Amino acid sequence: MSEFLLVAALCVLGTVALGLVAILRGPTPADRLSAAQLLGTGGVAALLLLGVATDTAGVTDLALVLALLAAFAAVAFVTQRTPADVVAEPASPPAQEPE
Amino acid sequence: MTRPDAAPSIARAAAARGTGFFGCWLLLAGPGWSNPAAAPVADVVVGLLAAAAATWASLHLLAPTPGRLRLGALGRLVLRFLWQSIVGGIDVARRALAPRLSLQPGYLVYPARPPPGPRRALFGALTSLVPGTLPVGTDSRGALVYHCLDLRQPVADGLARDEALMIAVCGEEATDV
Amino acid sequence: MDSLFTLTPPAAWGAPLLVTALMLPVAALMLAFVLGGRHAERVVLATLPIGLGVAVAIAAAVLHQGATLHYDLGGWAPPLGVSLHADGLSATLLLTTAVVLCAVGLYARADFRVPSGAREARAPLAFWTLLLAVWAGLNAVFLGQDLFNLYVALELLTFAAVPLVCLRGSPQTIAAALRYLLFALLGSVLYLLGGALFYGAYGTLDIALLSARLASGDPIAPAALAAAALMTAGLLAKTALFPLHLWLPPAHAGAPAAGSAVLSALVVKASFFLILRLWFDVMPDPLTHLAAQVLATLGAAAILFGGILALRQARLKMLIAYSTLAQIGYLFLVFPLVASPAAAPALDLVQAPGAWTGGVLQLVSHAFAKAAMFMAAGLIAGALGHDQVRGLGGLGRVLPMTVFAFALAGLSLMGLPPSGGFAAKWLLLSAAIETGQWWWTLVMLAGGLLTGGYLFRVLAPALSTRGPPLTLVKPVERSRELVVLGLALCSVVLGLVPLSSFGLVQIGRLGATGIGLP
Amino acid sequence: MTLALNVFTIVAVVLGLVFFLAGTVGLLRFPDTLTRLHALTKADNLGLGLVVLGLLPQVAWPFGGLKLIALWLLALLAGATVGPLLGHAVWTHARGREPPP
Amino acid sequence: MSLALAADAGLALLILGLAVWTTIARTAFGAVIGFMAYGFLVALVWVRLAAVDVALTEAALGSGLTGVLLLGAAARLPRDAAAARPGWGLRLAAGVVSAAVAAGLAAVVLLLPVPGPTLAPVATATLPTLGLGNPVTGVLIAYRAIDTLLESVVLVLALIGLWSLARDEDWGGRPDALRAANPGAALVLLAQVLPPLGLLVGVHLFWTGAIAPGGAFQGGTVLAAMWVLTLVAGLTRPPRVGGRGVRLLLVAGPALFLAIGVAGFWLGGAFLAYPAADAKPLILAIEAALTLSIAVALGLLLAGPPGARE
Amino acid sequence: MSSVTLFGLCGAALVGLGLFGLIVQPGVLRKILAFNLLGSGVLLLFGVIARRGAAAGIGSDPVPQALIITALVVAFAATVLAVALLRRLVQETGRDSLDTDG
Repeated sequence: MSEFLLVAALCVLGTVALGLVAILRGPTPADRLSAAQLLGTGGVAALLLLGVATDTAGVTDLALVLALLAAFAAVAFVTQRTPADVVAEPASPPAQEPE
Repeated sequence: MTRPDAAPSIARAAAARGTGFFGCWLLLAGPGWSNPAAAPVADVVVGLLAAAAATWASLHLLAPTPGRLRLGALGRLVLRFLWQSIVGGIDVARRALAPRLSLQPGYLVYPARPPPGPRRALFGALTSLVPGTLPVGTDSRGALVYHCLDLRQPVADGLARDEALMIAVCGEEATDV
Repeated sequence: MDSLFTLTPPAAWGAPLLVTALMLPVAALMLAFVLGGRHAERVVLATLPIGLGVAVAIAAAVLHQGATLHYDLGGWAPPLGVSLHADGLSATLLLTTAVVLCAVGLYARADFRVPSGAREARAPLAFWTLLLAVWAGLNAVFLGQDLFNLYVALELLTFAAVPLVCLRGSPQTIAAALRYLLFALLGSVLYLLGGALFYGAYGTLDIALLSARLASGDPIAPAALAAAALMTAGLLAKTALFPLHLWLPPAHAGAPAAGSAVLSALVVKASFFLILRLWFDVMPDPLTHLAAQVLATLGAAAILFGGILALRQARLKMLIAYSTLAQIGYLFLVFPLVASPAAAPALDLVQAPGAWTGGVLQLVSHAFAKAAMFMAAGLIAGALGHDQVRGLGGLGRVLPMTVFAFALAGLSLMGLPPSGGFAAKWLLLSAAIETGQWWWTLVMLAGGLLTGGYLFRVLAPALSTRGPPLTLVKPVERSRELVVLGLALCSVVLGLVPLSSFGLVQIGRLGATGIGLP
Repeated sequence: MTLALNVFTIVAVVLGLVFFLAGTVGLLRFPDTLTRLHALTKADNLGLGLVVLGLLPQVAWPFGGLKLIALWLLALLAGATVGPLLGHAVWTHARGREPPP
Repeated sequence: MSLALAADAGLALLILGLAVWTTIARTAFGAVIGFMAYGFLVALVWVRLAAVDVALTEAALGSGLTGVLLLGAAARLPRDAAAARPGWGLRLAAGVVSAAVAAGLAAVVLLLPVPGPTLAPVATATLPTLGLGNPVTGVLIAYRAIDTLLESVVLVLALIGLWSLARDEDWGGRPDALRAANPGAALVLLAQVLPPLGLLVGVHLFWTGAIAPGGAFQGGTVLAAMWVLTLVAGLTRPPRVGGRGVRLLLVAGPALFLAIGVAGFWLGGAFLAYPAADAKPLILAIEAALTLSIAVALGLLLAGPPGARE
Repeated sequence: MSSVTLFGLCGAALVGLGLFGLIVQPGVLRKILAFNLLGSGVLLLFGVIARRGAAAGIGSDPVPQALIITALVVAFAATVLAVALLRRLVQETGRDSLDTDG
């Protein structure tokens, strides 16, 4: 059983890693963040599988902490930026001069 | 907001939430006990303290609203949203994995009955799990704006049913719509 | 001499004194922070003399016992636990730190007063608490015997020193602080990596145990070599040895005078002290010999480079900051002179006691002299409203005592008799000749000339009697001038003390740990 | 009995994997930011739920199992918040450009 | 074990890929997102390295507070951030040096002694006398207590350094950098529902740290994250920096640690020694105070200097 | 090649990458990120060393684990300070790099 769970953990990780392409691709910051978010949920799943497979103490707590904080990246993202920054890609090389 | 029955309602809410939080503590600490019957006394004491602190925080952050929950309706609400989130997942998966993308995205304005505040937010959060809808804001007349994956689906009907169920659970408040 | 020390506490007291030295500033820091307002200053000024007393007691205890003091914290012996240690060098530096900080504390009162009407103000609270934190960090570095404990101590120092740089809040000082922080963090992280590798190879972080395991006869693990190299690189970045010096001049020049004094006189010495301990207390002899050449070459470059750049500075504080670069260079000449294989046929090192004493003397006298100089520069800048070297003509007539103190400190930096700097450089010179490494003497002499040159640029106009008299924008408090003069005198008096009384700095060196006389 | 439970675990976890895959594919294939958000918030929550469901027979009851369920509920809460949060930000921006629906 | 090896190789590749992306990404924002994803995966690596205590710390810090910090910083960079890149010569030299360091380290890793030296047996042997079951907590709170004590002081010091960046006229005010200008309903709901649960998790982590992975740092970090969430949503306000109460809370942990350490001179025979009979309650008291102080310190570190609203 | 060695090599590569970024990146935030990568690589190496010291029924030597936790928290505090300085720098000068000043 534990082998299966380990393989499953690997598969989850591989799947969400595919999503990392979206981090590279974007095109908007919101898309990049979505990919990181996906990695968070996938990470929790992979951890649970890993924890049960290897019967390691504390792994459930770790997954719990990750799930608890899963929304933080998005919260930080939307509160620390103006709406224009959410979609617009900042700082393209030939930028306007604010000064 | 202050009503004659505010104090008993706060006490009731505190008791209910405190019990819930202590239950959560048992979930957290429980797996460490080899035998639940022989739970270490210190664990339980700390759990009570933590539950008290959590209750205090919870009452501070989210003031209890008068009126009581109808548990039967709550059960149905939970079941419905669990089911809806499953259907929602399947719906997205079907569209994502289908060889040809079958989407007709667009916006839908839905004049929700819960007033702006925690209940409206809760309604928004719950309906974000419903297939094909994503609440994205409120328009100038105070109606909820949803982004839909497929406008061909009867999204508004589903939302109305969700709304009715939610109102059945926590009672209706005067709305400004 | 012995009768003097019958008053010292019995040996059993010596070890807990180490804990006191470590924890007194920490406790005072917390108290000052909580009480805040005007109490912060009071807490510092009350604690500093106690700390000085503790440092004196430790020095006395070390001298009395003639051996290193040890204390296992929590009763847990290394390698599991962490121990403190104080040899002669540690005791000397604890004492130096306490003296300099006492002077800085008295000097800084005028600059960091809570304005009347306010309960608390930003700069005073930050300065006084950070001063205590610097003190805690320095004591932790000088007493630490565990590589990771020393890492925490270094970080404590970084977190205390960086905000000192930008206490003024101007854009230039913010940039300087940021650059300093980045260098310091790079240094810490490389140091930490070295510690990790030592642990991976030898299973301990305790300096004495590590030294014993390294010297056990087995070939040295590659991890240990990499560790020593990484640690040295990291510590050099923190010490600002050429070519990792970029951050130092703007940072030291940008801080308020009292802060500059602390940074230049003491904080850079902490990482140098750890380089000393790494190569003389941890690594075995042949490697030390190799490393010594590299370090001294960089030191020589720093002497020349720092001296030349100091000559070209327009601002007094920048000039003093560049002089720190050069004077740090001298410290690194200690390595080949102490660890010289030339006097012995085999690769066994001979520790030249003279060179060691000279090095420590350079460390201490530079600390006094540089603190005095920065504080004098602060008085000058405050009185004139600027610190342009060009505008100093005739300064000696309006601020005679400050200029005199500056000149005395300069005497020590140049290495002219009868200063502590002279004794230090003379010991180093003679060690270089004794061990047949004459080329270092050339560097030292050239460095002395450069020092003379840039100080002449300041002192010649300041002491000239021609030209229109200067007008002061603000009067200078006599008590502050006295503090500066006192420190400058300390650096000079060191040269008047007979060399034989520097036995303290040798304690714990000769055959006590690691290398020693055959 | 153990065999049946193991089969249950395998089926549920594999189904969960499918939904994770669907989420990823949706994120990569869907045409614009808002539709991609749908994929993000719905599919992977279901995937996690199925993984939790599959693991239930493998952990100690009652606490271990209930803890897993509580964890999934937390993740659902996070998902239900993240979707509207990001969606609101994107929509606000889009609204600035074209008239509201 | 080839399966586990394949999994770990995949994990290592992912991590390296994200690290490369973080280094070369065109925009600062892209790099920050890459780094956050990287943080998630590193937590997994810690589990694979059987260091769950570390994984908890990494996850709590990395997925909660670091994200808020770095995204906030990235959002405030000037829009014309395209500063002059260093020339090819410097980049080549830097590349060569970095590659050499990496290669040297790789060689050192391959040449580390087998079996690796360890203090695990000594560390576990004395744990029962402390009443602890988690050796990592034993190291942090007993064997190397001094490091933990000094480190909790470092946090206070970092806060003083941060506050010292305020403008003079803002002193005594409230840090206001975190509060969102217009928190949406969803965010407010989250900040109303999640913190009580997070508080339970934080207390649980501190409490369970005595016997299982967890401890003051992990618990304190989770508590801090929850506080930050309520600050962002505008449901609570950060305290004034001049307040004595908040300063007492900040030093409560290190001060109690120091006090019990000094009492150790008489009770346990040495500074920072615990008396054999009462080790566990004393340790738990220190841990509780540390958890609180760490939570307050981390929360305030994120909240920024007073009056920092931009 | 074992998993532990693999992560060790990964750590070494991260150190190199972080060092490169720290030298080459002009923006301060990018330097801060690079420093974090570098630190993370160092701690990963330390974690590998801890894992190699598995004994007495523990999967990983607890002493390095405790040190890593301490170092993580210190690194976080350092990042906070650096970011705060950067924000002040941007406020004051409108620039986010240290290149052009002396």
